Amino acid sequence: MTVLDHRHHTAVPGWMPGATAPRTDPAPLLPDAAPVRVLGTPALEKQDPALLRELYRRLVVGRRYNQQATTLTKQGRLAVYPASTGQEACQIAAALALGERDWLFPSYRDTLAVVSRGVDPLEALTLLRGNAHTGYDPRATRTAPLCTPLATQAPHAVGLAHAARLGGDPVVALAMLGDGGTSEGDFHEALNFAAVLQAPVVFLVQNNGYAISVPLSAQSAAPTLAHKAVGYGMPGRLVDGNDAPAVHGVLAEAVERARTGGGPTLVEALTYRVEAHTNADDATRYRTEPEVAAWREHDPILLMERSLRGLGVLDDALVRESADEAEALAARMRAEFHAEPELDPMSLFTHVFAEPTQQLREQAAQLSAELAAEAEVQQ
Amino acid sequence: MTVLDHRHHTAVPGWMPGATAPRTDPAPLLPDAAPVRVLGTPALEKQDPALLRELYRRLVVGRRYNQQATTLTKQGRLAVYPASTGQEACQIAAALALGERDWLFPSYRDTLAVVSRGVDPLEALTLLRGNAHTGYDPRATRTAPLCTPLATQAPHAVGLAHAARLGGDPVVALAMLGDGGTSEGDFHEALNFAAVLQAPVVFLVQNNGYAISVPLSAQSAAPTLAHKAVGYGMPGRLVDGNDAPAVHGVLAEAVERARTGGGPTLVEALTYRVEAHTNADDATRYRTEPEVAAWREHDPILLMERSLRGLGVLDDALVRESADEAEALAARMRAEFHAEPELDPMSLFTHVFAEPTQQLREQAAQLSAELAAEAEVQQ
Amino acid sequence: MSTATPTRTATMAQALNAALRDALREDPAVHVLGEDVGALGGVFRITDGLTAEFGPDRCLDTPLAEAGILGTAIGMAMYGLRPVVEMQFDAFAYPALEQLFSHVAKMRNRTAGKLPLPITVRIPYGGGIGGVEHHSDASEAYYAATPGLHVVTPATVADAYGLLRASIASDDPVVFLEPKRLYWGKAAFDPAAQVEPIGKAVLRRAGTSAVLITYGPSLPVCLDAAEAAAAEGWDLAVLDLRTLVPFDDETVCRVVRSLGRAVVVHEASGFGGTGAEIAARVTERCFHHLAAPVLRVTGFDIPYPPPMLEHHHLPGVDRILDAVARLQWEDRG
Amino acid sequence: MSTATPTRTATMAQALNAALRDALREDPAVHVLGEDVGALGGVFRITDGLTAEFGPDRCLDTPLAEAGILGTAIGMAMYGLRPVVEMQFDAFAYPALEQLFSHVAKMRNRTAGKLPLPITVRIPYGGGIGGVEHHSDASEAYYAATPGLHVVTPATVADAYGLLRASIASDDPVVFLEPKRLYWGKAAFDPAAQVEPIGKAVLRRAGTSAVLITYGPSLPVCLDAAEAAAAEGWDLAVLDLRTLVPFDDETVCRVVRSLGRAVVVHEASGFGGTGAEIAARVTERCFHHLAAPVLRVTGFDIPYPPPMLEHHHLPGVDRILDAVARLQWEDRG
Ligand SMILES: Cc1ncc(C[n+]2csc(CCOP(=O)(O)OP(=O)(O)O)c2C)c(N)n1
Ligand SMILES: Cc1ncc(C[n+]2csc(CCOP(=O)(O)OP(=O)(O)O)c2C)c(N)n1
Ligand SMILES: [Mg+2]
Ligand SMILES: [Mg+2]
Repeated sequence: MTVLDHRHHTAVPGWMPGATAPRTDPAPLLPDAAPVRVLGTPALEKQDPALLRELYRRLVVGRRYNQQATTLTKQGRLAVYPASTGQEACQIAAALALGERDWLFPSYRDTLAVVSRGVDPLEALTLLRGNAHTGYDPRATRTAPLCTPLATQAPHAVGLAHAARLGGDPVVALAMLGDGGTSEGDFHEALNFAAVLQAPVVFLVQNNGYAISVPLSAQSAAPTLAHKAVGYGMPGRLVDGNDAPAVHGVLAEAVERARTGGGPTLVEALTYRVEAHTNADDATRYRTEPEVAAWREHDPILLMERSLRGLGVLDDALVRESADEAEALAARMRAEFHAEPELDPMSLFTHVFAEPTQQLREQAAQLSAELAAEAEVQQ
Repeated sequence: MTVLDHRHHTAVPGWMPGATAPRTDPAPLLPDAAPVRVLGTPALEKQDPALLRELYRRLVVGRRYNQQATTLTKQGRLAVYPASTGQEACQIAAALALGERDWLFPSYRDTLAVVSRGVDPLEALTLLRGNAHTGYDPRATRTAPLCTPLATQAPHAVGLAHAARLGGDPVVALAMLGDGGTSEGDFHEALNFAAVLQAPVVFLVQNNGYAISVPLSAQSAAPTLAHKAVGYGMPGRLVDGNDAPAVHGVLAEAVERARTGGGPTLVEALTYRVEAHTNADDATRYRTEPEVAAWREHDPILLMERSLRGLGVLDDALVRESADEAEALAARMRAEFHAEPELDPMSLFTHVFAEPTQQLREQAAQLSAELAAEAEVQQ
Repeated sequence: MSTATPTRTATMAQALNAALRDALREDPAVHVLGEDVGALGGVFRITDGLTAEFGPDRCLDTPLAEAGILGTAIGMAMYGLRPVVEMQFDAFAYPALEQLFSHVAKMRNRTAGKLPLPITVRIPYGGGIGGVEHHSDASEAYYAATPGLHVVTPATVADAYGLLRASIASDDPVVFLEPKRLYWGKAAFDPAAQVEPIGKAVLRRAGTSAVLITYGPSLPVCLDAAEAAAAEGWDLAVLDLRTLVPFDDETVCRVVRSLGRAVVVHEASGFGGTGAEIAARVTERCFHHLAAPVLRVTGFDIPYPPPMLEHHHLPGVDRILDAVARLQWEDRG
Repeated sequence: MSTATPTRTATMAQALNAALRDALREDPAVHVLGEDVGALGGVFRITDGLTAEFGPDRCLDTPLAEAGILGTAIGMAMYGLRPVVEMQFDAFAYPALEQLFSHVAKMRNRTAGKLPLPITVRIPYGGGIGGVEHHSDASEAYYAATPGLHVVTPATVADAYGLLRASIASDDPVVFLEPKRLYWGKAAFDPAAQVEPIGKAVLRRAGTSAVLITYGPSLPVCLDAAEAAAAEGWDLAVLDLRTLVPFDDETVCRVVRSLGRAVVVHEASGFGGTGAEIAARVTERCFHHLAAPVLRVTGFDIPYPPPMLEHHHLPGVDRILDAVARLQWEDRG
């Protein structure tokens, strides 16, 4: 199967003289101006109660995970933690919208999505603990490393999805970005490649209002970030990022479209970073307490609780169960992070190349000798 | 005057809970699906005849300029020439739409726009002749150097326009790009900066259907390239790039909007590169003769002639006058390019830094000694 | 004019802040731009308070796009301004490398001097601060290998002020590399006396046995090493280059010739690093004065390690002393 | 399996084309992508006919965005493919440097070997072809200074085939630098015999007086210089490095030790160039065998000049002989 044939018509009749109509009608690409919402709307009643319970449980556990990780930074057990507190609905929905063979391409803030994808919480935090870079095997759960250089993971998602499609493998890749990340050239190039190649990718922008201290108003003048999809000829969707079933629904639909040959989708989820950028950041320098308070009112767990109680999907048993699971996870994190990690200095040289070069062998020998000398002194 | 105050509202109420309507209504930003046309429409009658005659004359001279430069490559007098043959309407309109104090930021294909801006034809071709990089003083005519790394000149235009605006100086910058250039990250970043800063910039994309051999269909899946404006929150305009008064009108309007504080505009001009990419290219490898022939029928000069004859604006005198001016220019080019350029090897060292470093002085001394030794041998 | 009272005590971060503040005050053409340089004052607080004092027109929070930032700065410089760009971390300057290499470094040359670009690109560089991956690169080799750029890197509080002022005042583009791990070290400095010329190395410690040639983050390590070496009977000189481009051949060669033994120390990887240039040019120029080859003590040729292992990568006192010991003392001198 | 009949005559461009073709035939994981690599066959025709033979799925015309191209290749490699990326000219690889430095060079390391990236990045480099600005950069110093990348550069038709095959087959990322000005030189080559291991330098000419250490575009110049030197009584050896990373210390040091005199020649600017590393490491390892400092003959420390002046910048025979003359023949040997 040649999947790229459609691109290779020679002439470009769509814009030749006398035929300058748009190549695609832009109107269906325009995202709705109002974000998709499920909680508190009649649409909620049509949702699968099992999914709603699952989302709730994971939100509660995820929140506890974020809190515990932040606490660990205060205790010096993690080097740094960029919490997704307040953004848990996006994190969990992103993981749940994908099938097992799909790939997730997270940014540095998406540890919770990584954990929700099945990566061991301890391994997911290795990077932020500081004992190794990526602590998990990306192939095992089809989860790319947490990506720090902004938006650079977006073209990776496109390439992987494209490669899978070439091989007839029905894999979808989902790339997670922040609002700030949309300003980078790599975001643009990735969306353009995805649309031209019709690659099965979903781009999820968690618009949490800030790139560290810079508010969205200084980041973009677009009507919404979802409107950026228009310029690539792909559908854009705007969703309330704190409404877990809504995020899940929009992402699941986009994943399905991608899987069935419908090409990429850009999803903007409106949410808020309730904590500072990381534990090292001082958010009071650039935003006000009333703003944060307003968003706490729109908290994803709170929204779920309110709506699901009314619907009878959430009962005390689930609340207790979820809280217990959350506490168990937190306890495990505390226990495991209080042990000192095992470190092998010689690991510095093992994975630079498939085989260490002669130069690296010499350097390894040097370090090894130094360590031996140190050990001698210490005896 | 603080011009950037608008960006510094702290909260971002436009998308806070309960207020998630678009920050700007996207509808007025959507470009018309059909390109703006003037020639052959009733709108032509409202045009200033003097402008129409000026456009015609410059098109004819410009075409001859393109032809002569291409001929000079065949004679080995120019290292390379990327002709804008067929795109002269865009070249001339871009230059004419700007005022004297405005700045033009051309790409490597826009030598004709540079000449139309008032740069001496010989100086404009220095780069392509190969005796120096930029042959003209950019400050003298407010014309940036011809830019080869694609789309990199776009943020320069934004920066210059922004700086002028900060100084209360009513300068507009116009950046010229190709369809291929819109895929580069720098294009995206420049448009975003322009929109966020509300900088007085106009981006003119000459969509000539190809980036060297790559057709637009493999470059973008957008409805039109003008639709990319939507994602930045700026107006996008689509225009028939071979209709000189139409291009001029759309650009003039965009320049005026920019100058009066209305911010940036993205203009897509539909045109065609009638010659190969450069004299070094073989266009038969990637496009068909019928396609080229169809576009020759839609030639900017032909379109002008047909329409202006009917209107009585074009008479034999103007045709003769224009042809004479064109021939005079061509003759001058031939004469000047047949002389060997004066070359000073020591110029290699003069403009690396404001003052040559000690190392450069030593290297200059070395070259100087080598040249002296060579001269001795030759005697 | 200066914000700093003569001879006060300050951290390097504060000295850099004072330099920016004084430059903004003295020259209306100076403009600061970058990510988070406004209300936040930058992630390292180098631009703290500048937007409050000078307004967003002079100290601008940009969108998050480094090529866009530097490209915009180029246009501003073309108009006649004197932009000072902040890159947030070393590895995050990489998206801007095309603008840096193809335009910033070349514009003056491309236009026969008509469009000089007096841009200062401030880049916090190097490790030792416990940063996770991509936060500790030392990439001075890329900049030093690019003709048309000046490359400056202070190692003291006073130089941070003086060299930043000089860089901003320079009509040439300067890549100004700030050693992150020295940001919080305190020392006395007198801004009034401290506009340092670019391109002058300085002897931080005199010595008679051999010289450690270094710059930026490795200076304190070299001074410690010299201290420790004294106990072992070596009297080491320590030379702080301060500027990689233009290189101060005169001072460096004078010291090397007088001592005959030299070790170059930097924390960036060794292969293709700036230490190679230093060793090569010193050897070319001082060959017959050398009692031993110029040795290099550098980071290993590996991607920067995770925080808990970084101390194994970074040149420390012991590794420097090992190199000094290999300077063939038995042979001659 | 090979498309080329044994021992035929071909240009370097044709040999590279044959290498790509054979790799595409033999391994379905190999995919070519880049600007204009399809119908046009690339601006240098290195990919000529590949899309016709293998279809657009295997040889893909991408949108015009180098970071996007390399980033997409990374994703393809993560899936298990073996992408070969073409950058159109040296300076047009700069937009992709962040992807190259922060991901391609580091991914294996970042994932403890779990995500190796067997990507080959082909970059036509260097000058001497009359190209206008931005078309003649030689930026191997950037790549060589980046741990995690292999850097390979052939100088002969046979090596072009053999080293490209080896690079594509390598499980590590390779920056494959093609000397543009040698694209059209013809020579005999036998593809069947020519899969060269990466990392081995080769002596192109034996000699007894001194050795010229070089690579890529400067090899023919050095061979010419050796020829000319013979008339002046010097019998020069010429060593072709072929691979900058990993560096063949063993071969290089063996030759230098046996001759005691060496000149490094490359066309990239000297300051911070690869020649510095070569000179520095050779000196460290062979110091007591050296009768003279290792000298460097390189391009000047200037932006690449316009075509009509480039011959003044590029190291030529005379400049090499001048350096050879400065190898202190009076002193010793
Ligand atoms: C290329 C690059 N530039 C700068 C940074 C430094 N940085 C890390 S996070 C961040 C803000 C990102 O904002 P956003 O994309 O909105 O994500 P959020 O932190 O809000 O989740 C910045 C500037 C980086 N990691 N990569
Ligand atoms: C960054 C960069 N990548 C690649 C090139 C090589 N190149 C020169 S022109 C060109 C095609 C440009 O197409 P387009 O933008 O449509 O402009 P046109 O040539 O059609 O005017 C390419 C790929 C370049 N100059 N810069
Ligand atoms: Mg954000
Ligand atoms: Mg084009």
